[in-house]
Amino acid sequence: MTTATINHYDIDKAIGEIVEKYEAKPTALIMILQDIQKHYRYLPVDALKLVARKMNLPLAQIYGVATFYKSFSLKPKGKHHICVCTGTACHVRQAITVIDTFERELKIKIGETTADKEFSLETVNCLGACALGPLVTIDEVYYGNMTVTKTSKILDKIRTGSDGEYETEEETE
Amino acid sequence: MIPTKILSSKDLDSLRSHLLRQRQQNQTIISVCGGTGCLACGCEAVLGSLRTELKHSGLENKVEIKVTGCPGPCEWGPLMTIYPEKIFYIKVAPRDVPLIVDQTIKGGKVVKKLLYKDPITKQTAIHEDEVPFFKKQMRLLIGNNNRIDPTSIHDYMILGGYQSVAKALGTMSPEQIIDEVKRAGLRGRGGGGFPTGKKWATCRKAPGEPKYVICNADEGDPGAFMDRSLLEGNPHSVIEGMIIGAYAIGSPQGFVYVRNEYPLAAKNIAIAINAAKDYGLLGKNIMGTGFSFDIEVSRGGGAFVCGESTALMASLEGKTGEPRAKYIHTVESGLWEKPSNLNNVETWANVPIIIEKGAGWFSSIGTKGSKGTKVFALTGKVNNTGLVEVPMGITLREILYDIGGGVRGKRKFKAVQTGGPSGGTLIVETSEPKVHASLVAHGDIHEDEEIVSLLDLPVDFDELTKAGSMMGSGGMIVMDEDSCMVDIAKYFLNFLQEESCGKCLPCREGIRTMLGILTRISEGKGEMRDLPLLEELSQVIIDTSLCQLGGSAPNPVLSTIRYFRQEYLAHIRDKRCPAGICKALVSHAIDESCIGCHACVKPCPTGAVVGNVKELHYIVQDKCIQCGACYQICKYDSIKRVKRGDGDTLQARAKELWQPRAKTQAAAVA
Amino acid sequence: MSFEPKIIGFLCNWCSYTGADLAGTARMKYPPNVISIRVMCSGRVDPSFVLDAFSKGADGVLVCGCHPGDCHYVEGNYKCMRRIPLTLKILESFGIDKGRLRLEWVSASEGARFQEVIKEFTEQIRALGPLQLKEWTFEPPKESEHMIEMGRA
Amino acid sequence: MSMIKIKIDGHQVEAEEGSFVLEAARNLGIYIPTLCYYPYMTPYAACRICAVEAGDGKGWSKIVTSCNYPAWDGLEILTSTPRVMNARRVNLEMLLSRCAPVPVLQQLAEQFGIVKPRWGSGEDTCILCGLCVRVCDEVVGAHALAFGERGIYRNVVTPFGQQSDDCILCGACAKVCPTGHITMEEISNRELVHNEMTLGPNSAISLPFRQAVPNVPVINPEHCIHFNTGGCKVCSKVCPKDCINYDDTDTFEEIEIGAVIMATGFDNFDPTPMKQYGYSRYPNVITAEEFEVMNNAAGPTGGKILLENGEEPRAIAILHCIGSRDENYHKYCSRVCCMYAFKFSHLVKEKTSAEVYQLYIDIRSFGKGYEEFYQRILHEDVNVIRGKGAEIVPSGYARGSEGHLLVRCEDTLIGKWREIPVDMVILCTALEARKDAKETGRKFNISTGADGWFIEAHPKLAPVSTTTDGIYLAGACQGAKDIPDTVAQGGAAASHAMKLLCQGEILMDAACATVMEEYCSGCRICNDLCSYNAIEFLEDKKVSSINSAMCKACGTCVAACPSGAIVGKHFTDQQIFAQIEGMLS
Repeated sequence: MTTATINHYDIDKAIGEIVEKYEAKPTALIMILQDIQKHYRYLPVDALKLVARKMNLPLAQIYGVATFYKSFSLKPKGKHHICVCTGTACHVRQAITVIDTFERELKIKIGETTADKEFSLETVNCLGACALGPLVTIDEVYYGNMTVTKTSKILDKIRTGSDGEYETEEETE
Repeated sequence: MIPTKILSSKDLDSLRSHLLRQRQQNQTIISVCGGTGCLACGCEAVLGSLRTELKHSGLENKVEIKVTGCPGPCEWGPLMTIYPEKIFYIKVAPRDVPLIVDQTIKGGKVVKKLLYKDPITKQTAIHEDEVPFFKKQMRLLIGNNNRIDPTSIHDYMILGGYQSVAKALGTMSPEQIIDEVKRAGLRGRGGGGFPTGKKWATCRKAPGEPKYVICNADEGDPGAFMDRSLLEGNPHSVIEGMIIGAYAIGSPQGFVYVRNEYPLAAKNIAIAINAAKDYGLLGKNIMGTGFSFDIEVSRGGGAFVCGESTALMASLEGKTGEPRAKYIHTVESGLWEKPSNLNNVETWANVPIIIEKGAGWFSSIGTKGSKGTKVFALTGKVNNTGLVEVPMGITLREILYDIGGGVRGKRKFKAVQTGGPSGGTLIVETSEPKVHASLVAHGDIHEDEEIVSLLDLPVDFDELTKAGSMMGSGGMIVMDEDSCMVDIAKYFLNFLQEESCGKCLPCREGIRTMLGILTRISEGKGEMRDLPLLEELSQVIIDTSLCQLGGSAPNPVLSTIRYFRQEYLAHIRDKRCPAGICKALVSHAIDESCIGCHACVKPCPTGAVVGNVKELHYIVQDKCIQCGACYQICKYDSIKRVKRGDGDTLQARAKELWQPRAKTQAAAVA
Repeated sequence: MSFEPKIIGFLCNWCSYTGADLAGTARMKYPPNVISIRVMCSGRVDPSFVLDAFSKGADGVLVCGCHPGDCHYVEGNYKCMRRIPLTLKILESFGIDKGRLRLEWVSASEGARFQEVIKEFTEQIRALGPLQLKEWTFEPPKESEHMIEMGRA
Repeated sequence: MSMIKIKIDGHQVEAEEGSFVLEAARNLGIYIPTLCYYPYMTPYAACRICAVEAGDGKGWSKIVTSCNYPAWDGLEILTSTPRVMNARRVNLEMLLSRCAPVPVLQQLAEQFGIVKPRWGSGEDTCILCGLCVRVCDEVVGAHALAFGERGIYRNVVTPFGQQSDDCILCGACAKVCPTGHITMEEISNRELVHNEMTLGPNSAISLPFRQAVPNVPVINPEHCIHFNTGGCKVCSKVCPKDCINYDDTDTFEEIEIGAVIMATGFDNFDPTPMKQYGYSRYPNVITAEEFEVMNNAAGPTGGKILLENGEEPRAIAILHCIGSRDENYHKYCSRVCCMYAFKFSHLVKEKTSAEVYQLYIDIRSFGKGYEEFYQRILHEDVNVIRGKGAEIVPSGYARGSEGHLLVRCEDTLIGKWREIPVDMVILCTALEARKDAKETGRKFNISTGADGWFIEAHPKLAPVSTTTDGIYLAGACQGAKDIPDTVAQGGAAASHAMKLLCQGEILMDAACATVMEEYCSGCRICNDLCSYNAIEFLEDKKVSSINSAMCKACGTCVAACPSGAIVGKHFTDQQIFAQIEGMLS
């Protein structure tokens, strides 16, 4: 569902289904917002207003939660979502150089999205695969042992659209 | 008759024996690790080619493939163990699979290439327990990971799963269970080390219905993934622990709060809960004892602060994860002001073992103060990265060198950091001359006094806290001399500034101020009065912060100043970064050991590296943006990070000393 | 000269009489055929007055009262509203044309309306012509079937 | 709750178990600074400035925030140890480094001797104490404000930064904000909506009007938060005498009275149906009542004469006889408009430098001193035009200079058709009877005339009494009149009523009905016939009897009695038969 084609009819139906799935329980609020985030790749304003009405919670609480947690974003994210792990293990293995390279190549800062909405760059605190630090995930695909050179290679590969399986062998085999 | 609902321990045994009969004894099983770590290494591809290979050789119904959780050594992913011979293969690539199928499966021979080879003794180990990494471990919790497919409850039952529930609910009273946990000496594995038995007892006594039982699977510490592998690999052990805990406390409703960055863990725990419900082990009238208990999975939203109990409960209530003062403990008034008992994933996983093997057996493991085993996530600059489950009392040196295989590459060990950002303290080799000088300068010890090296401290809640360090949740990040302590302190503060909820002033403003000072130091603009200022700020933040995130935020700064004072002085006085990390103080230069392999020219983004093949290369200083690409690429370690501005002097000296080397000499160095 | 009917008017003191007075003070012209008798309330008008008026040679009787709800004595005009239809039935049994008796509501401020009512009623009576009362002979009422059954049941 | 003993700075004091240390300290008069604490809300403990040292007297001690630390037995509190003072000073310095310009922080800084924060100073004025968010959640119950983002980006904001539709403009957040970061947008400069121009209160609790009797504030349910959302109740908390009663409602009283004076007043004619004047279409066309409210010092403009956009008018037209002396509305003349129109032009001349045009048909300056006032106004160069205002048109069509209104009329004195550009038009609307005059009249048994005014017993001889004795009329409800006449009528009605009340016995008129017992058959038809229930039934004699004091002599019972047992004195049957006979003979 590309973000551009949100029209009111199906936003109401879509939100209704998601809220129904969790029986509008307050404990499920974060999961509801996650489903919406997955569905639209961001949280549209009127979706949040609908959620507030259907769960009869104040809009202020929904807005607070939507802006508090890092996995939600009020602005549409890029088609390819790049997550650089900045956990301690990856940091110690020079994750900073990888981040600098991404920022240089895509000419955006952490947390931003490129103008053509192709790439959005974000850091995350530990994806749980510290053995492969520094680790980057692009659209749920893991790329381990990243170095400056590999970063530009992957970006070109994704730009040209050939998502071929990427060898993650240790360079120093 | 195969019972579809477990109503008593008799049903459990009959189901278990039925399952055993169903599984022929010597049927070969190939178990491939499907944890997040191996997933990242591409175990999907290995499984794919394994399935196609077996179909070609017509073995797919004779050989069973089991996708299991993470057994531990993620460094060697993708892992494969072949039963019943228990052959242990590491780093299996999709192209090795045909070799394995016809040699090991058909021929019963071992593929030597894929065995573990000890880097020092060059000895190969065929079976899992021969590998030194596993030898020193006592794997009670994650030991079964490579024998259980997390999505099937039967594997867990075959290994004696849910016996403890049958025993606890069937024969023991809630008070007996609490007493058993107390006698076992189980302490919270979340980092605080609060006696679990005492916590359950207070929660049971607290007035207010209904009581809640919560499993904290938020594991926000970067560099820690023990809870992940437990939830992904063996979710039923956690569920079993929660059922027993809920029965002991008298709670009808449980929650598992899973971290947002663990999608696989959330999926597996949800499947496990439904499977348990189908068998009547969860829901109404469990095993006919009249006790009904249900578990609900709730996902986090990406906030480290939600690891703190009151923030987690606020998040569960659908609010922003803001902690509240713990003057009234959460066991008396937690979720919706009802008594709520919150424990870490690992704590819950220990409970079935205590009930099954008894408190006496459990308290025999570990030291006087801390009982049982602890799972550590050994990561960073260590050879064998992965999960390490060791009995309490083992020394850090054994973990680091015997199990971890020592520091990675030829670098020297500098420090290991335990407890993640909310622990934040360093464990160092105090016998190190620089560290010793720093301690003396810091006024902790006299000139000639020798103190026990922290590495030799036994892993124990009380010992570590006494020595000013902390057990923490289990993250253990090894750092070598390549890590700059000022940068590490800055990293932790930056992490905490991002994750602080911003409610209370000392944490929100304090971390921002201290980070500002450290950034100035790392850019060479530090002043001498910054160190006492940092210490003053730290004291106030620790005193007045509302929750432990703020309360423990200054620890990284304090312990880096305490052990590596002269590194700070190097940054402030000499404007130099010894480890070469702080970009503003470093310039890259090539010394005479360069053999002209020309590898570093192409990756340089600004074309600062100049030189032709087989000749000495050099870096144009003003073009170089210190991105580190050449430093990572160079195999001959000839790119040096020197003090900003000294690059040209080094390269000038290199020009005289350099003479062309014969080709053979270059090959020897590789 | 054409027949000049004699009409008796019973005017209630608070509304119709005051209305008539207003018509007078406003110098409104209306035929003199109606001779009005003031009663305190239209509820005072007894059917026997109407019958007596007819028996004494009146050609028409006009009863005026306050608009329902406006009555100075709250419900007087409602009582009159119930009695007049009964009186009409009695007149019928005497063979007197029902048009010769009329009930009108005239409020204190409706001088013009009073004038209208008088003109119209006078014309109506003139059209009916003088009242010739026949000698009254008594005929017993026919036994209706219903009464016969009742008797027999 | 059990009482326990705690020590604060050495003073032994008794406190309720679980009560907060800050309250106990304040009761003892010990000063502890606070920023995010507010008496009626649950403590939030975000600013930590109220930190104190809590110990058990046996060596264990810890820094805690006193605003939400529950007291327990044997607790010892030290409020000014060096560790505590240092903690407060550094915290304050850190907050100052972000919010330098905040006055409340600068005062605290002087106390702690901080000249300038050591890490530079930011310009933010919000200290993130969260008082506004909490007052909106807990006290008001509107949930309009929220904390956005987290960590150092945390800010107080309405959802998506838009005007929140949950906000009920109660202003509680602006009142509670310690730094003045939240200010109520200047509501009064909302444009002048004329038809809302009332003198009535719009705040939740206020005196109905300055001279109200009793002079006691009253809660207006439509503005009060408690009646809207069930929250708040701050007034009952602050009232020292605790006299706020929320479930006090109007009650119906049955009172015995001797006389009633109807003084129900009049309504103003609504000129909207007269399309040609464009009332409620052009904002600057207002009625006389609205102009009166505008002139009132307690009114929305504080007494200043302003146009819709807040500027002063340069020319004003006053149109007489709007709705009165008009065939299709009210034929009568409302008597008062001419004189108050002159009062208006005098006020306009006094308060502004505007030109005034009065369009009249005939000047009715009938009262004492009225004509002299008229002449005086003429000398204040008010343009008086004899010709009823025909139409009001925005001048945009004709002259190109928009913003004006054109008053079109025919000046009959000079026989010319005139178009006068003005900024504001005042319509002297007619006085008309109350809309519910008919029902009220019916309740009190008095009838209303064609125009809806109550009808007096006699226009000349009894202008204040009505046909029903004991009920009198005063003021405009009997007909349009100005204040002097109303006051005179009021006095007259009052004296009539007093005469009735203090007479002792009353003069009964002769006519009434009596029952002749020998004829009464006891059929009781007449009993519930009488609307004044003057007829009761004597059980012993089994006959009805009429209480002559209550009988109004309407005669209904006389006509209804089947056996003719009731005689209506002065209207007996024989008298009426005699009249009939006399008329017809």
